[in-house]
Amino acid sequence: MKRTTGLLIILIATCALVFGAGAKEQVTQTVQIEEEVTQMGPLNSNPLSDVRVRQAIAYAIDMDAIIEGLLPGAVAADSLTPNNEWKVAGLEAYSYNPGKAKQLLKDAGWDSAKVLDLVYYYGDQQTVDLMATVQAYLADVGIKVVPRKLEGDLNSQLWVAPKDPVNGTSAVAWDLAYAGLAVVSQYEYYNRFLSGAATNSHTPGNAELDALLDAVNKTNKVAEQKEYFGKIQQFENKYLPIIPLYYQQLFVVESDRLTRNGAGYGNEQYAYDWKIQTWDIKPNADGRKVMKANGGPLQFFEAPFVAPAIFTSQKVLFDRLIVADGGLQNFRGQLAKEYSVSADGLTISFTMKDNIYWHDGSPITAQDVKFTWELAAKVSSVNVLFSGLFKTIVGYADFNTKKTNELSGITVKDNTVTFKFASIFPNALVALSQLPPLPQKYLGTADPLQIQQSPYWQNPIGSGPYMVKEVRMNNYCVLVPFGKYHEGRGIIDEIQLYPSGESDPNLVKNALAGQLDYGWTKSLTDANALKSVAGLKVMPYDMNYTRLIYVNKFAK
Amino acid sequence: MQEREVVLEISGLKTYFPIKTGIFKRTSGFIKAVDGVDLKVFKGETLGIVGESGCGKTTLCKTIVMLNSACEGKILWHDDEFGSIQLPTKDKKQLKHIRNRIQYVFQDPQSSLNPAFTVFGAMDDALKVNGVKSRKERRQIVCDLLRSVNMREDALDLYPHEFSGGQRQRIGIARALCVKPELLICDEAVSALDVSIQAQVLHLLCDLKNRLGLTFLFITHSLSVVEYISDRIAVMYLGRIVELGDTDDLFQNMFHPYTQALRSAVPVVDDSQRTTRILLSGDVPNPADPPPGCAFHERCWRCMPECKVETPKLRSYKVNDKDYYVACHEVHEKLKDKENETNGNK
Amino acid sequence: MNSMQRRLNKKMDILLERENSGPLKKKNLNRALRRALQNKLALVGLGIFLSIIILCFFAPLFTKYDPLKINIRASLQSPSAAHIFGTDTIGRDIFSRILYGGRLSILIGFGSAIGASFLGVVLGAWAGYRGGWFDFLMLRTSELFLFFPQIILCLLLVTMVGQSVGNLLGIFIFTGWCGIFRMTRARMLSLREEEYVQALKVLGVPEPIICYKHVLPNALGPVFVNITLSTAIFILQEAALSFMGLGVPLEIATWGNILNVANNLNILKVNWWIWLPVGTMISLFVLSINFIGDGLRDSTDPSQQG
Amino acid sequence: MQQEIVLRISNLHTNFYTNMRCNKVLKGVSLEVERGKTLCIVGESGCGKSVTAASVMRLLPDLARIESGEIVLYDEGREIHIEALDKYGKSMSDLRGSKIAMIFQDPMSALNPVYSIGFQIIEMIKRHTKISASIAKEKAVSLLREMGISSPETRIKDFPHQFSGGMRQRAMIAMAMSCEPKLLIADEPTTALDVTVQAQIFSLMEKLKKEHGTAVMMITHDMGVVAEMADDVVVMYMGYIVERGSVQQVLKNSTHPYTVGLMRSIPMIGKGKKQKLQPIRGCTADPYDTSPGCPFVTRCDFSIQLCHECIPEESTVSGNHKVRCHNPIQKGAVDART
Amino acid sequence: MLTYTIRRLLIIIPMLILASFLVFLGLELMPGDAVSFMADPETLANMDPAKLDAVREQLGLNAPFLVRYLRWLSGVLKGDFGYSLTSGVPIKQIVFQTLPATIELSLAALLFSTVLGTILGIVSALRRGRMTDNVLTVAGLLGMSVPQFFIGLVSLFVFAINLGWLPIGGRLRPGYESFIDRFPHLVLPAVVLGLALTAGVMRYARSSMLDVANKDFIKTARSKGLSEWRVNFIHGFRVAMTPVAILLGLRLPTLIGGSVVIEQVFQWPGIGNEFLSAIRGQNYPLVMMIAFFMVLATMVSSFLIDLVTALLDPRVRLS
Repeated sequence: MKRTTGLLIILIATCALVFGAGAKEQVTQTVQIEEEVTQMGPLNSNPLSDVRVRQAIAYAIDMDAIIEGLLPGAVAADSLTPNNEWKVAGLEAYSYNPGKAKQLLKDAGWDSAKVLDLVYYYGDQQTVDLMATVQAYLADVGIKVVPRKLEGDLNSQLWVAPKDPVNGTSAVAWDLAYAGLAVVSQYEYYNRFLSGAATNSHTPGNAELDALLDAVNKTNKVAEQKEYFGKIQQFENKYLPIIPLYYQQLFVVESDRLTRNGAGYGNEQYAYDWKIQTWDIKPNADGRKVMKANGGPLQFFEAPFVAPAIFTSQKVLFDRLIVADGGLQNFRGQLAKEYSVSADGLTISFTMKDNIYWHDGSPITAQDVKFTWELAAKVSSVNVLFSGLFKTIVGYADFNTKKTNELSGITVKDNTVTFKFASIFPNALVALSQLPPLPQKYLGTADPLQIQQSPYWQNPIGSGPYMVKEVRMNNYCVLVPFGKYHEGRGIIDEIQLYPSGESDPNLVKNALAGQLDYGWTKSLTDANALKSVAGLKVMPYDMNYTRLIYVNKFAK
Repeated sequence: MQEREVVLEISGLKTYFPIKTGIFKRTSGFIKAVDGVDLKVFKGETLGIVGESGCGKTTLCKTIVMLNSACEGKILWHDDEFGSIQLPTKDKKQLKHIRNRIQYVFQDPQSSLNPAFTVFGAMDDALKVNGVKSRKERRQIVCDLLRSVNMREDALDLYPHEFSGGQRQRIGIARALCVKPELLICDEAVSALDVSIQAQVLHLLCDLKNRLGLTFLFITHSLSVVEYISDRIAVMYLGRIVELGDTDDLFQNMFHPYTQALRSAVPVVDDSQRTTRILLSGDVPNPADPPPGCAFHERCWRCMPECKVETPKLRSYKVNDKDYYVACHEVHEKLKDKENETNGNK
Repeated sequence: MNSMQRRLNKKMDILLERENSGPLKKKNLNRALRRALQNKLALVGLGIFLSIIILCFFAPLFTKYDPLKINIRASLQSPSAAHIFGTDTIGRDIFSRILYGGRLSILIGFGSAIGASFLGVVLGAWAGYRGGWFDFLMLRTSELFLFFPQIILCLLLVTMVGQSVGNLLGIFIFTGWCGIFRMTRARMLSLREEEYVQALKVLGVPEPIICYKHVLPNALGPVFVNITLSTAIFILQEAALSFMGLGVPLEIATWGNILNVANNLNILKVNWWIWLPVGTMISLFVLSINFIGDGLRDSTDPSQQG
Repeated sequence: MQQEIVLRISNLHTNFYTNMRCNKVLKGVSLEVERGKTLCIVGESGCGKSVTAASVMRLLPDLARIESGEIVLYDEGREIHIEALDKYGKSMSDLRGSKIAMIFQDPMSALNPVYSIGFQIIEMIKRHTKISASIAKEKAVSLLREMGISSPETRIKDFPHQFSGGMRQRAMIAMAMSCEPKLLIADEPTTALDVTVQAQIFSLMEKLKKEHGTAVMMITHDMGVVAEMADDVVVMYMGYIVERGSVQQVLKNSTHPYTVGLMRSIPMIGKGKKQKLQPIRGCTADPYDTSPGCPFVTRCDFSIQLCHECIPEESTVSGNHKVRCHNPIQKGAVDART
Repeated sequence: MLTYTIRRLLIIIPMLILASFLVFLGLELMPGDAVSFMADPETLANMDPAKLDAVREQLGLNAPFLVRYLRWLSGVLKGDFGYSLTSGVPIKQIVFQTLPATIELSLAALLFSTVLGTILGIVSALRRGRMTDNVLTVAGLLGMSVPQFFIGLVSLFVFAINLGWLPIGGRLRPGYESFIDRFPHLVLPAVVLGLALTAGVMRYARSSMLDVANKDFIKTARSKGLSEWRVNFIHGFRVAMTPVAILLGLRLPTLIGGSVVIEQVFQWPGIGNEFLSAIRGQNYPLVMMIAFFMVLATMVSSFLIDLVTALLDPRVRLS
């Protein structure tokens, strides 16, 4: 479950910021929806298709109390869009109001004998408690809910669209589904409500919403996008196709022995300008500078195709072509000396630095970059960020159908590599700042469908500031500074990584044992536990990740 | 002699138990518990079978009541109703019939009664099987039985632990009698009892025999007991009968060296009955691996060369005008002339 | 040895005194039961056991709180007069949760023990009594089960059939029968050689009646002891499975599920009242069962006179 | 021959304290064992004969104790009061094996199954003598040879389960005799054996007794054994010695109704159906019964009023022949009744 | 003895084949298609169905049942145990990485519980009915009554977190190569894992000793004038140990099963931890193979214990 959760959470909204590169100042606008939400009564036999019922659910849940009691540190949500520049003002917060909820239910003629099926798929205690709490709050206003944990193939139980996307009978069994939604861009927050979207198992097509989404999908002007997304937020705020619960935070943990020497903070699930070579730590009793962290390998070093930098090892062992700041904007070259984007946005080219080497001492070439993206295009499981990129590259269709052996859209000339796109992919730079070039000479013969099985991932030859010295899978791995690193040798003598997946209770255990100088977690429970450990600071970071309840409005 | 009615006829009976050894638990040999026994039991007589432990006397009797299965030979039950039944039988009717004809009294008063059942409970099911439908009737039958073994009726609802050893043995006898058998096999029925009690039970058995006209097959290791109770005695050694004859004749003659040794080894109270002790060397051989020829030859002081080669047959001789059987080469030399011509009939 | 000898002497003096002072009345109670009652530990065990059973089954009399009543604003309160064991992460009263959760845990423990024993006894009696291929087959099957660490088998089955109380009961019965099977079988193997069994055969009583009516009751003594002991084991197993999040669904309160929160180091460190009382409750209950089982075993075991 | 007493037991009371009851097993046992003689203790099961032996060896279970009385071992002029020794103490364990040895009913369970016969004999020799291991081994081999075990050099390495029943008992005797004890206690040594083997064992014991002058205290329930083996006899009933004396006196001239009854209820070999068994009626009383009279009174054909009122004291019939009866049967009276 | 050994071995082989078949059957009965567990729903929704089919084909999921079983079995015999679904790593590699840790832990626990349990059991038997015995009896029952993971948590809380005497978890640390270095990591998990078994062994050793104390040969030993020490240890203990060894053989599965829980509590990087995360991740091939390995481990170790038992008992050894 942990792993699934991890994978789910990887997809964090970033591309909006790229788009917003030109429009940094906060534009707050209130867009009025011209018409009232047209449909107030039930759409079909399913009482949940009645807006009033959904509003009643929203009013019935006291999210502030839940956060205070169960989820300290979380932020209550009033929309899918988190509290950033894309957020429109004046949304109804649906604050706790059981009286109003009851009234709404009465108006909607709610049948109190009906039992709703609330499904969830996280196995942790906190989720179970939350479900119990939601159940209790809803019971207070007369809605019977029975939580049920899903097992097995989640996809076929959660996200199967009905044959008729407007009136059709539901293809899934649940009424309410508790889930987390983490996206790359605002589009992905909302495009799943398009009628006929492949994963839209819950919301019958609505012409008004479809029109708004259509409009926003057709423009690449930031101001227009903001306007439309604002309208969508307001529409959903009224129409409530989902009940937003809270925004999740990410917590960075550092011991007070560690100094980052000015390197910034960011969304730790992604590669950003970490500058770890400049980090410093107080020497231990032996006079050596040793940093202990989690995010080490369990059975292998995680390949970067799905989660490019969620493990500490991935961040430290590899450099990218370009690197962004903590908010994943303002790129600068890392392995690339410089990069340029054409005016139409369809060509991006990178000139590689001269003094860049793999950890085995051989030089990193532009061909490695091309190879990496061609490999990514063949790998069975990749992050949407990357698949979005290579799918828009010129010649992808031929490459995918094996008509050509190479992606013609990526060309290499001397130390320059050029990407040509068939259509605009808004997240191109972010994607390029995440997937690190991989050495062709080690991975050239690996099976792309089961890339993780390549022996390379037992002891990878990377390009980053630190390299693997010793690894005992499942126990620890030791990293030491890479002497020929192009931005200077790292200050810390040794980095010890202890194995952990993401949101792993090991983090707390290691911290208690004094074995943690750096780490991060998304678990509120762990963060709260870490706060009480002497010598540790815990810093929350706003990331764009919304927890919500999907409401299935199709007729059963 | 020929007029005596034979109820049970055993011929060439062999009961072997497989010994499983080796990696695959393959049968590597047999314990020859009963190794070729010929025997006739006459109606109304008490036939004593005497022998030391491991000689196969118990196995022989358990084979008769179908608790063990024979691997060779025949057991025939002669009866007015069915003519003769060959045992073991699969026929349900015959089986039920034979279960009511032959009964068994066990040795150990501790384990021969179920501690969880009252006296009545122990016999209840047997009576039910025999079609006694009413509970009252069944209780009456058990009461009568108890009285016939000299016990009080109120013992009916008592549990075994409330009885002494002698009383338990009486109950065991009563249980065997509850189906009105003709042949009662007593397997060491008095061996585990104290001497004073032993005499009581022996009395009871004699009394029952006279009253009910039972036929007894009486197994014991004690020569004095068998002499006291039996009309005829068979001496067994290592799965075979070595000597068989009327009690008086047997005690008078004791042709077989083993019988003699056995007799002489019994400690006696009465000095007048003391005989010169014949000390046998060694133990009874392993029934899984009996010596060739006569099984007794290794311990026998009268061993002849042919004893080591040829297993002596149980031959019939005329002693005092009665059939007398001995299986010994040396004895045969002496008694040749008395050999009974009729033994070929068997 | 001297102090022991002195102690024994004292005990013997008392008995002698009692014997000399007049004829003792014959006691009617079952000897084994009487001996069990003389065992102080067994009595203490019985006391604890009954108190917990009463507490759980008459839970509404002892607590005014609904175990499901959530009061999110009163979460993680330490023990007080209002909540004697405090409240949990979503403000439910822990005391009432322990009582109500106990009902299910005890039900699972006893249900599985009785189910598994029934299965084991029925199969074991026949296998031990009859022998032959049935015995061979069952013996091999039970060996296979014994080679599977039980908790591994449970985990496997839970993932196969899903988490629910019914499933868990079924799984425990399915995985737990072979101990009692082997025990019953072994007892039957020796009992079937008893002479009364042979006597019944000779009397022509049908085999199933001999097996189940006449012989089995004599094999049941140790089996009853085993039922108590396996109840203890099943309760512990339920707790262990729940601790790993794979037992009864987490939203249903059982002792194991309540204890599950101790997985969280912060709660382990700070909110001791969440895990300590329920952990103690499980331990106490299991301990009391073990005390009783131990007393019963001692009293049925003739070699343990004293 | 000068009579030399090896062991004297006087007025021994031993109680068992199991099942929260006090069971008075021995209620005043007195006897003497002489050097080179065999004393047989005879009686029915539960009469206390084995407990007498265990009391002498101080091998009573923890929940039993000697209440009163004396057990005196006479050893080269010394009088050792066994009842006063600590049962687990060194002085008692020094006595066991070297002065008093014991053999048990079932040699299979009396030998430790996991050690070789040799180990168990040598262990005993080394415990009581200061000889080296190799000499002890030689001694064990010669002992086994003396017991009639063929090729003892190899059999000494065998384990008990590889021996036959008779051989096991021989090995037990070899072990018991290894330190030349003054007194050998044999607790039903042949009950588990066949008659022919029993004869072998008895002749072996006779031989040893003659050669070593060992006093033997043998426990048995078989009157035949008594008649053949014993010099002196003690008849026990319900924890009392009811009659004792030489074998002639007790068997030929029985005075206690119980002894008489016993003699008449044994089928005598060679007499066949001609004899008439006269069983003792009833059965042994409850050991916890506390009624004041003679314990045999309920089964006795000769009881008088006094028998119901008190337990008779021991009275002398003639010489060493003593009986505990209010109404002993006079010589000749028995025959008159038959 | 050789016959005995071979026979025990031959009993194990059909059991192993049966176990392997059950494991495979279990794999087949697990809910869902293997491929559907390879990534989270959102990622899967974005994957190309053709690629999924390619993966299915490659994993051999389309062949008939028996073919798959035989293919799987022959693979297992050749040392190819398949691949972890979630990571694609060969299961062999995972097993070889994690099994030594579990073996180390189980052996340590076994050693600890056997030695301590036996000693306490004997002490308890020799001081029967006295204070020591009563205390040990109650302690033994307590050891069997408190949930293992609860003891684990509490001892972690007390000894590692509060007192800081022992490390909180893990097995290896950089630079800690020798066993002595690693020993502190082993102490808590091994002790906690062994505790229940210790209690069992203790109780069993006690009753076995008491049982033997009533045997005739103990009386013989005393009648030989042997010292109490020799009676109890040379004669009593040696015989009493056989049932204890048999008990150990029977309890081994519990020990190995218990390692799943204990490894979880102490973050011991063993196969039990791997098993649990495989179950949580519904990584069925890994789950099944680990289960199979655990059965194999119990079979092999109970075989070894059988041999030891046979060596202890001449009646078996010489037959």
